[in-house]
Amino acid sequence: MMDVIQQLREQAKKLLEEKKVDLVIGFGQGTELARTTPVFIDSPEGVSKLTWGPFCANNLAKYLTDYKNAPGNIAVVVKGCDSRSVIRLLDDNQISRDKVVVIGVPCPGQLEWQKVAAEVKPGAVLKETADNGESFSVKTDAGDYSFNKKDYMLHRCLVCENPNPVVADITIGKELPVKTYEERFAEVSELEQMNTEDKNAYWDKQFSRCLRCYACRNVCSVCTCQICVFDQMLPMWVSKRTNLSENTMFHITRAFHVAGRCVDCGECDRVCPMDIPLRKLNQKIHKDLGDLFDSPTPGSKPGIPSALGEFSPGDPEEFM
Amino acid sequence: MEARVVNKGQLPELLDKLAKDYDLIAPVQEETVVLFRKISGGKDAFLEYTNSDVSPKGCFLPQNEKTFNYTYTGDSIEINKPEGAQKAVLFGARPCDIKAITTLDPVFEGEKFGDEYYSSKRENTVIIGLSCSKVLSTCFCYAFEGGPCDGTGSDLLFTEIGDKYYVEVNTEKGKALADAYSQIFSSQGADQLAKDKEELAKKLAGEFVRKVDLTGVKELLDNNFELAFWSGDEQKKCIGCGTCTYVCPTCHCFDIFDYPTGDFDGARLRCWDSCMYPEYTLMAGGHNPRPSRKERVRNRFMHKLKYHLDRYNMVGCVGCGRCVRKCPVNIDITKIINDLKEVAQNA
Amino acid sequence: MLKRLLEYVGFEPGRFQARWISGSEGAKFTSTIKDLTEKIKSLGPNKKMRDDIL
Amino acid sequence: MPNPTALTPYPVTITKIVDETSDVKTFTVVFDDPDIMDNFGNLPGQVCMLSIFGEGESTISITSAPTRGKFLEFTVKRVGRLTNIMHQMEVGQKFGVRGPYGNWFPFDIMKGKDLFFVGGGFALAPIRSLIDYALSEQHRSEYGKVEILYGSRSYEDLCFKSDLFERWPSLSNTAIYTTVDRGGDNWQGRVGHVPGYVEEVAPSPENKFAIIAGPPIMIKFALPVMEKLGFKNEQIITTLEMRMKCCLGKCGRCNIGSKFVCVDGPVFSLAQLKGMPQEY
Repeated sequence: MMDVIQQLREQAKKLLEEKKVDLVIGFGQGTELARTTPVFIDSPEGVSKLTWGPFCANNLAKYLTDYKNAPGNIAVVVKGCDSRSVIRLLDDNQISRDKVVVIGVPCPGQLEWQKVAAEVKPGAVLKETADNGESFSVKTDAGDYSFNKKDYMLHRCLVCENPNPVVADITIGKELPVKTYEERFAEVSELEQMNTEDKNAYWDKQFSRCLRCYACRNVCSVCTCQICVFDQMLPMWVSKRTNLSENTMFHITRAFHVAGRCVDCGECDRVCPMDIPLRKLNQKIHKDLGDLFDSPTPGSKPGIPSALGEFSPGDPEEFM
Repeated sequence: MEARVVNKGQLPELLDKLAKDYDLIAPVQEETVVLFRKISGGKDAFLEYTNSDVSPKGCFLPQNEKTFNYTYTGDSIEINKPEGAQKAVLFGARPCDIKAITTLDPVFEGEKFGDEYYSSKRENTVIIGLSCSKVLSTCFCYAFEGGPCDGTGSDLLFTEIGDKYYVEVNTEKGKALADAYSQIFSSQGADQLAKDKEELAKKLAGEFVRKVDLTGVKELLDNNFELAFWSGDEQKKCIGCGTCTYVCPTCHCFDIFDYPTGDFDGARLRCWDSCMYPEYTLMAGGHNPRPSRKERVRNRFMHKLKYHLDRYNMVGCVGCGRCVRKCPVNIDITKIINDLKEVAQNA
Repeated sequence: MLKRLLEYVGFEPGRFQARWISGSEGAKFTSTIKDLTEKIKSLGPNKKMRDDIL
Repeated sequence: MPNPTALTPYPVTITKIVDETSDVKTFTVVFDDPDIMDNFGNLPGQVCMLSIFGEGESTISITSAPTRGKFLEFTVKRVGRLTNIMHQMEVGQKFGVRGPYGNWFPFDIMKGKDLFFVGGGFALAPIRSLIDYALSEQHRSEYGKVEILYGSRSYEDLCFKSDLFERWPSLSNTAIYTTVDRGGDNWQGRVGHVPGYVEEVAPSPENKFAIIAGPPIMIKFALPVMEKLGFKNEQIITTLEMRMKCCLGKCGRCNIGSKFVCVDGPVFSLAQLKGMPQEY
């Protein structure tokens, strides 16, 4: 992946030098070997901070709305899944197209950092990573490691639809074939099969752990409300209590509020400190959107209408 | 200092007994997450963890707490306070988390402004610590004079050595508990185990990989509120969630609000709150003294590294590393400390 | 969609119902409400989203 | 005895309500428990937590001086949910009060000095407790001349009209200066902003304390005037407000740097404020 990093830095440098953008948002090495952190680069000298590899899980399109009213243009580094967010934000008129330079990087999958950290010697320093098809090799100053994708990747990457960005002004690296490891809605179908009582027990157990830190909401690239319903004091729709009913209310509302706009980037699921399988809620909605409205994943193509934001006489009418 | 020995094989029995005589709170595993819950016996406890996902501070400052029930018609007021805390044992908390409780004590048990809800739980709870057997890459308790086998704040401290636990008796409260279960707490072989524990502590102390040095940081912050550093990447990448504050063992901010259950009845509740939320400091008139992420991020780290020190002469961080692990965007307090130190050196 | 999501997180089917009734459809309104209350009664007390204080 | 550290409020009964302006009312209340009333021990400048059960609590400064009798006065502006409900309450109704919290005006070190009060709009309320304390029979001799310069948007927006135009001027060695931003048919007095009036009145800083409270914009322009007149930072005292939940220095939100406004404030001298972060 060294060549990708090299090209990424060159392109970013060029954009900044030619004043085509004022800011480049990309991935930089984090404070753990297997983590990256968002970096905000505003000068050509800063581009050496940019990196790329199997530890770039964050969806940086999230930050675009922070700069929608700032002067100047922004370049953002996106993976395939993140690029769906960019399309969604454009379609929702959250940002204007001429303000954003999309640097797309075809993505071979992202590893779960905790799983990698458990194997690598603590304190080791990352030297290089490489994609070997079914696995990633990770070279460190304390030895080399190999992580096969099936066991170490984030779950969302096992069912990835778009390894290649669906929108990009600059593409870095070679296009990659779509490769999935399991049926996309396998987990959802399994849950759907359960009876009401078991479903209830399953979700009660998950929601009861919720701390209501709102990481899932705040990390969401399509959560773009200026004042969230959960922060409103007048009236207070959901209180700060973290009991089962309030938590359930929060999670249903959160999931449904992004229905039809959620691009299935899986960030909510990744960031949950209590490991609540939030993506199973959003995926249920995706599955139903497909079944009922024949709707593709939001953001997977520019200009596709949001299934719940448009009316068509052919829509299913379960409640008439 | 006194010490005891407990056979590992007898631990389930001890926990069963404690669960019978006290409210027993211990680490449990739910799916992939380790958290503290009230348990009914030894079989529920999960002790093979390094650092729980949520700290046990909730034993003393629960995320949700009722301060009283009320009946209010406008013409009459009736207030009913809940009863004081039950006798409880907090078992299996890690040294960093117990140290964190000692940083909460001056906030809630200050001479001038005590807190009956906190104090009642604190007085009625025996804290049994459990030394770490591993150091994570995110751990840095050593930077705050803590350590994987440090007994600060605990009534009893268990350290696993082979098939035994070496038990340090740190307080009278701890001694009373050990004496009450004397058939399990023996004194035989304690001297040898004490040496083994020293060895273990020394070995673990060498396993920290994070370099954290607070030299000069406090002085820098004392003299500089406005630093270009606070406008940098750390606040830009912060997404403003409350994860760091909710998993933090020393964060103690809360909200108080009423929850009506009828036209005239309800309860006043105290729930955790987070300084990272915009609404936290928003005043009724619309003014917000900390309107953007920059001020909120600065406030959080200033609180940890300066304000808590100013007020209570204790750093508001114990190096548990939870926020480092859990932050969605890898904002890392150790990096902030080191960056600030660099700023101080270059100033 | 919402109905499916609610059933997915463990609400009994039928606990949540939505009907489109115009202001002029009085008869449809009464029959819908009658139908709804009967169904809800048959489901028994709601176990999910109980309003407990803590 | 009242327990100021408890989070449980004590019931009070409203004995009088005065409409100060269209959105400001002053509530006179008495604790239902006479023991609490007798031992409440509030000092000028302190605040209380007012409870409307079902809505929550709000931090409100005590407008009355303890020297005026066994009651408390709270002057409340209708700004949010809780204050809205308070404004609908009637004499005889009850709400909850806990406190008193925070520090107080340094009336001890002010002894023997002249006092110059500068108030803008609704913010005369928090300093009125000190005005009444200094003008009380028990303490009048301890202080020199008491001058009050007060302005608001219009005559209708002036709070404490009976104090301003009747009670305070009738007392010895006082001077009251009032001004409004916009005049009207019912106003024959001065028209203009507070800072300009301060410059005109030009109080000498000698042997004097200035106590200032008002909206941020008034403070911003009044402070340079005071400095120009020769007032030192230590001679200028003000009082702050912040969002508060516990008022006991625990809930975390009202800090300015290491200071919690609820326990270390709300009264600060300008000298203290200059040593604190500008985050309020």
